[in-house]
Amino acid sequence: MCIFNYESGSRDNSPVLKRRSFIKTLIAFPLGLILASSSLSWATSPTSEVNTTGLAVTDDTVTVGILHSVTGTMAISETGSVQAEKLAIDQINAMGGVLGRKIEYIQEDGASDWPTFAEKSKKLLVNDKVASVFGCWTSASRKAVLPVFEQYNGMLYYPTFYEGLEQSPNVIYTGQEATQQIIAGIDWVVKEKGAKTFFLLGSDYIWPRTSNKIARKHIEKLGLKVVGEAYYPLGHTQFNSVINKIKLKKPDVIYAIVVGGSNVAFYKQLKAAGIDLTNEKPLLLTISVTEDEILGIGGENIEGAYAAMKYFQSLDNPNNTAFVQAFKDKWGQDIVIGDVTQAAYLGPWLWKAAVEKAGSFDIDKIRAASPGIELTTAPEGYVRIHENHHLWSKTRVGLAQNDGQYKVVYESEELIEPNPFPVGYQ
Amino acid sequence: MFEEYSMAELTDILFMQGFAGLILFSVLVLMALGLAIIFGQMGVINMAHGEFMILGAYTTYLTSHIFETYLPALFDGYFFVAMALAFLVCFALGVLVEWGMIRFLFKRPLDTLLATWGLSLILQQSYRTVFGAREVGVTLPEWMMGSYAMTETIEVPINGIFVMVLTLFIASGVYFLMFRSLWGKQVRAVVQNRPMAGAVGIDTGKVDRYTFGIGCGIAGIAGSAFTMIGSTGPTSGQLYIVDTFLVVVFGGAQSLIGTIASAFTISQSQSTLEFFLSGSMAKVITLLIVVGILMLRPQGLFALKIRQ
Amino acid sequence: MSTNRSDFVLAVEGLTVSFDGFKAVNDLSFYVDEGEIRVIIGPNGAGKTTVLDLICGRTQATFGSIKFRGEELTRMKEHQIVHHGVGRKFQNPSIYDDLSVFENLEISYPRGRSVFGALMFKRDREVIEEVENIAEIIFLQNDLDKPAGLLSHGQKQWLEIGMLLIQKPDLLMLDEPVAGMSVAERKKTAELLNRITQGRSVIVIEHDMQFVEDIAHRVTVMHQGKVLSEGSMERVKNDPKVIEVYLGH
Amino acid sequence: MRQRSNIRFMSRQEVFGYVMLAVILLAIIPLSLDVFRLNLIGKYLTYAFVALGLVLCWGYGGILSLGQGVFFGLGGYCMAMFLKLEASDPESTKIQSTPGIPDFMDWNQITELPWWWEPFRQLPFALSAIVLLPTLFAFIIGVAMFKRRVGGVYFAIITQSIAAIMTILIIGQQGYTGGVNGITDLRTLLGWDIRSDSAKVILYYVCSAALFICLLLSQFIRYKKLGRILVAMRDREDRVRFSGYDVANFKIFVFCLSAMFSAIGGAMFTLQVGFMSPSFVGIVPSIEMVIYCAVGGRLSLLGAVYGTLLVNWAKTIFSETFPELWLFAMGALFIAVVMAFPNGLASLFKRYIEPKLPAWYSGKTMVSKAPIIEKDSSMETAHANALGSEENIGPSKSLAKPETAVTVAPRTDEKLEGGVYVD
Repeated sequence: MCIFNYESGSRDNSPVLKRRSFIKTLIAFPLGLILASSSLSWATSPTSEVNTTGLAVTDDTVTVGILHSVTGTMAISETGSVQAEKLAIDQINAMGGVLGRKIEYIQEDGASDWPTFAEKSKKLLVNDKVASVFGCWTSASRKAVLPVFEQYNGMLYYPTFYEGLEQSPNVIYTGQEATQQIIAGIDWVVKEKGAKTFFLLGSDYIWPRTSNKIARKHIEKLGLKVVGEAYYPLGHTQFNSVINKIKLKKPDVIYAIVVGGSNVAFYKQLKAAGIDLTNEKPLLLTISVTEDEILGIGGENIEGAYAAMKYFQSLDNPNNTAFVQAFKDKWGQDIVIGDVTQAAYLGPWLWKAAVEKAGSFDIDKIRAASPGIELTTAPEGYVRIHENHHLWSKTRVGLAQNDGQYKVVYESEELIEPNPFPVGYQ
Repeated sequence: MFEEYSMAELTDILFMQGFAGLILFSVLVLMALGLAIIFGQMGVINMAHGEFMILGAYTTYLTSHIFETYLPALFDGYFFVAMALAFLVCFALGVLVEWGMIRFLFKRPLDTLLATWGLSLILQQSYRTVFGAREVGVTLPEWMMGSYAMTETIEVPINGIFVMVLTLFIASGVYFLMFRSLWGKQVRAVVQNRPMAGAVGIDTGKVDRYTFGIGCGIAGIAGSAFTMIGSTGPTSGQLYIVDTFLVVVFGGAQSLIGTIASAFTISQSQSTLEFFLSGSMAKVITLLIVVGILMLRPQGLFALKIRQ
Repeated sequence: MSTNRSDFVLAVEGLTVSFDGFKAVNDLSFYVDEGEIRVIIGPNGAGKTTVLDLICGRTQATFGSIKFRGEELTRMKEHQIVHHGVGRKFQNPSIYDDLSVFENLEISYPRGRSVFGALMFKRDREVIEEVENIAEIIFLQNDLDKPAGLLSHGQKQWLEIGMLLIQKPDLLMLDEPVAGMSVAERKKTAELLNRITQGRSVIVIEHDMQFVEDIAHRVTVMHQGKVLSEGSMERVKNDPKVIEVYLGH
Repeated sequence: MRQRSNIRFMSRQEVFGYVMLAVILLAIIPLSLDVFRLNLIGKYLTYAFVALGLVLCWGYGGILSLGQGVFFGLGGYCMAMFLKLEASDPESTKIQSTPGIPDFMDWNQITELPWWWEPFRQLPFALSAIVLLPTLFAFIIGVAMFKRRVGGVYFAIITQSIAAIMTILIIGQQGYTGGVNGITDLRTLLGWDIRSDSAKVILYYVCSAALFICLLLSQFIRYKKLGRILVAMRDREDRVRFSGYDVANFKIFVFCLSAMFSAIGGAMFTLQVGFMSPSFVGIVPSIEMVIYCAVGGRLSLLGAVYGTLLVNWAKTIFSETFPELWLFAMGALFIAVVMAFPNGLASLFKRYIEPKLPAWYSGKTMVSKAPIIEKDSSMETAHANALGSEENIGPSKSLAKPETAVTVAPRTDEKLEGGVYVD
């Protein structure tokens, strides 16, 4: 079995390619010696040992997949993730790659269409035999590819904050699950701002609905009151009615989980209706608006709103300063980085760490090695993979500024444990 | 349902919901006017209508940048320039599209539907290539974003009033153009009897081209105005298309009054329902009502009975 | 006047239709006898075609009744009216260009008119014979396999008449059957009409006065939606009101 | 002359066409592709059901529905409901707070299976629902619309709105429908693992066979008088009415049939792809499916299959190599098909390839000499006969050429009023 795979692995390479990569290795070798002396010991491990399942791993390259929407309605959100993953891959390659092998990627377009995601993920796993996949953004696309990853035993690094209620052996969730994001945020707003009443608002699909459900349970547990809850179809652009409702109910907090293009309409109309968020009457707390979304909304329209998530571009730590600089150098100085973008950036690094810990590209070994893996170089600070494949992470609250950035006003003391199946919140 | 509110609050609800309905009404009319001209007068189904609106929005975005960079002193007034430019850009593209595509498809409305759908895909991808996949934020002059507080709870958004005034202005403009000007007479002559209009010396090709162009131009103005209340991204245009068509069809294809009446009906029922139901169900019920009425009265609300 | 006189094939009484207030047909009454050829004439816009539209159900009457062999037609659908024995030819030849002459006639053959019937319809001997028989009457026996779109204008008119004939209607309504025909074709058509009107009633709208004189039993003159004059061609021609309308303005 | 008395079920060319397609679908494709690509083709073929329905409904009946996705989705959801219930046995869902119900219901705090899900535990019920439910829905829409003589553009826009309504409903009622995620993670059909490679191959063959049954059914309809009435109706609705047919019934019939085909396609989709989501129900996929039909040739039954395969194959290739260009290509394709080749691939085939084929193909030596004309397939019989009786037409071959071209040019000049009559 081993031998067969080894042969099939090398047969894929034409002699020309082989020679070229050999020359590359020659050139890269002294470089790698300096940059990645730590990984040097693995550079010599034969492919047959590190890859027993026929993945696309050769003696000097390993192929991974990037699967996001670059066309269609979701391209707006997913572009940042693609950029972050490519940056991480570049940086890893510059450090000598993984187990001495340079990462190559095959990028596929999910086209904002869930079946296309399923089709493409199957292609990546079955045809291209990629060693791991970084991708997906919406829950729907993740749900669509999940059975494929489980059937063909692939590994997906999924970057988005999401509703939880899932824990697959074939997915590492690098974003926060709902309770991490929600509970800390609500606790903060109750403690610091003395909030008593909440109005829950969301786009009409699973993430906002599940999140609001957790929020409601938590609010009620605290003995406080939800005075209204409303959902609008994705892409809805008229929010005047709900704004009127909010005005009448006079909640202390508008808890908003509006996504996509609707966001722009919502915040502009909120401002036009005379609700100045900087007055904090009511205060607005969101878990869905990252710096990426503010680009479309306009900083002047959302100034004064609070967001609860794990990462803001303005985070002040050396890791993040370096990351932001590298990101801007690669993709342009005007670019902004949101929570999901940073989470996507973690994907390749976590995978690299798992591979090196396992000493193998085999999915099963990576899975076994993943829990407990920590990343001290993460832009958000320190993260660690939990047994349940989610990340321990801190939650921060940011205050939206006129220039489109968040000012961090709160950071949870401890890492918050991921809890995708929160008892008592369902 | 009402017991939780006081009497004064109920009055406020009534007023504010009425106003929200009026804003939605203006928005719908603005979206639909351009389409009503093209569909009603030419029988062309322009599925790229939403993309023309977004072209207007992008034009506004570019204009705002130019003013910010070169003419910051005049920034407060840039929006009017942007609207004019949006009209011109969309008009020009409209004329081009009519000349290159639509004129070969006369009398084949369903084919214009497919062809303009193709056009909309191309436009979407062009926007994505040129402006990037992310949404762009259009900075508005400060005076347009505030609100006017009438009482403690009743606050009237200035951009809402702006949209209403603009709608009134454009609608009366269209009315004069179509029913009081020589050009409008020519358009209607071509609609009613193309060969005859040609025979009396009307350049029917030119009339078509400009009709289409003006319809697209108005879409551009609408798109420009919508930067105040909506998003500007490559696929934002698709959000509008179903609503827009329903307004036009529901109103009766060839009737300007019909378009306005149907926009009024749809907007009022939608904003009223939204207050009592979830936004999704309000939308579903509104659409169902419209489809239901259309089944009973397929010619729309206002259609002339004509001899066959 | 009795509305139930059974010797009338068609009794139209008090017929009115208004389009947004404009009365295209206004309180119109007339009666057609068994076996009669009735020609309706009148200036443009007099409402002639609208009358045919009303009878065959294409337009709904605002008021009034149309009785065909004692049955009220105003509330029936077009195809039901056809099933009762009323056939209608349009002003412009209305045939199926994409189908062959044979298929054009076959579709009009009064059998298998339901969806299921059409699915189970068999082209048997009876159908073929009937089609060939009709084709001979309308001078198209040699063109049966030709796509109908390739026929000349006159031949298309005949084909449409043939499509009516194969339905075996009791009342035949023809809207300008000789419009756009050459002199020779006109003659042939007049001949055709005389032959096929045996045993059925016919309503014809026509402008060609020579043709009208050739075929009409009685003539109804319409003007502004009303009957202006009625009677034999001779009488109508000398009616001062008719002369006024045709020549007066 | 006598030949008209026995029109054939298929012309020689058609027999050849069907055999060709059978060889391609049942032999060439399965033998030359791996299971992954075969499964992809299988998925494309499910869209061909919709395209086939559109050929009947739009090409023949002149009714353009922009809501075919609704029926595709309904069929797919019926199948998915059965499979989901099978996948949600109490054993494999024991971590849920209510074991034994589909996972998404559990997430939405539903503690009991809704009553209308219950019958979908039975395969016979689910199978009949796949066929009957969408057909019934189409029947209701059809009766409401066609009896009121809503047609043409109005029908297109109303069906489009129905698609929009359905999407919002499905997404909004996520506790019962799975919402925007759809119904995912389907595993077995009566205990048979549908995700295994062997199952994929078998399902591919089942799908192809079902497609052939639908094709032959359509061919049968086309060959009967019903088919000619449809053509007649598209050309001259009034004339058909005054030949004594209740036009509305025919429209309802063909619309229902196309809905049924779409639904079967949807069910096959669910089986082969393993999930169903509302992204098929919306407006965009519904319009895309129209383009599959248009590319193949809106009058050609076989063209629908080839058109679907070609567009989807191109989509896959493009998006693997230049995803940014795909929308440009797709947009250009829409425009080109409408403007330059209204009868799609089928007309190109007839124009350029058929004349070059050997004589045995057409069965008549004279066809190779015949004028190259664009003719639609509905004319095949008539035209072949016309050629056969060329002596009768006389020596006007040169004259016949332009005229035929004019006559058989696509009948797409639907009037705007298109069936909306004032009453």
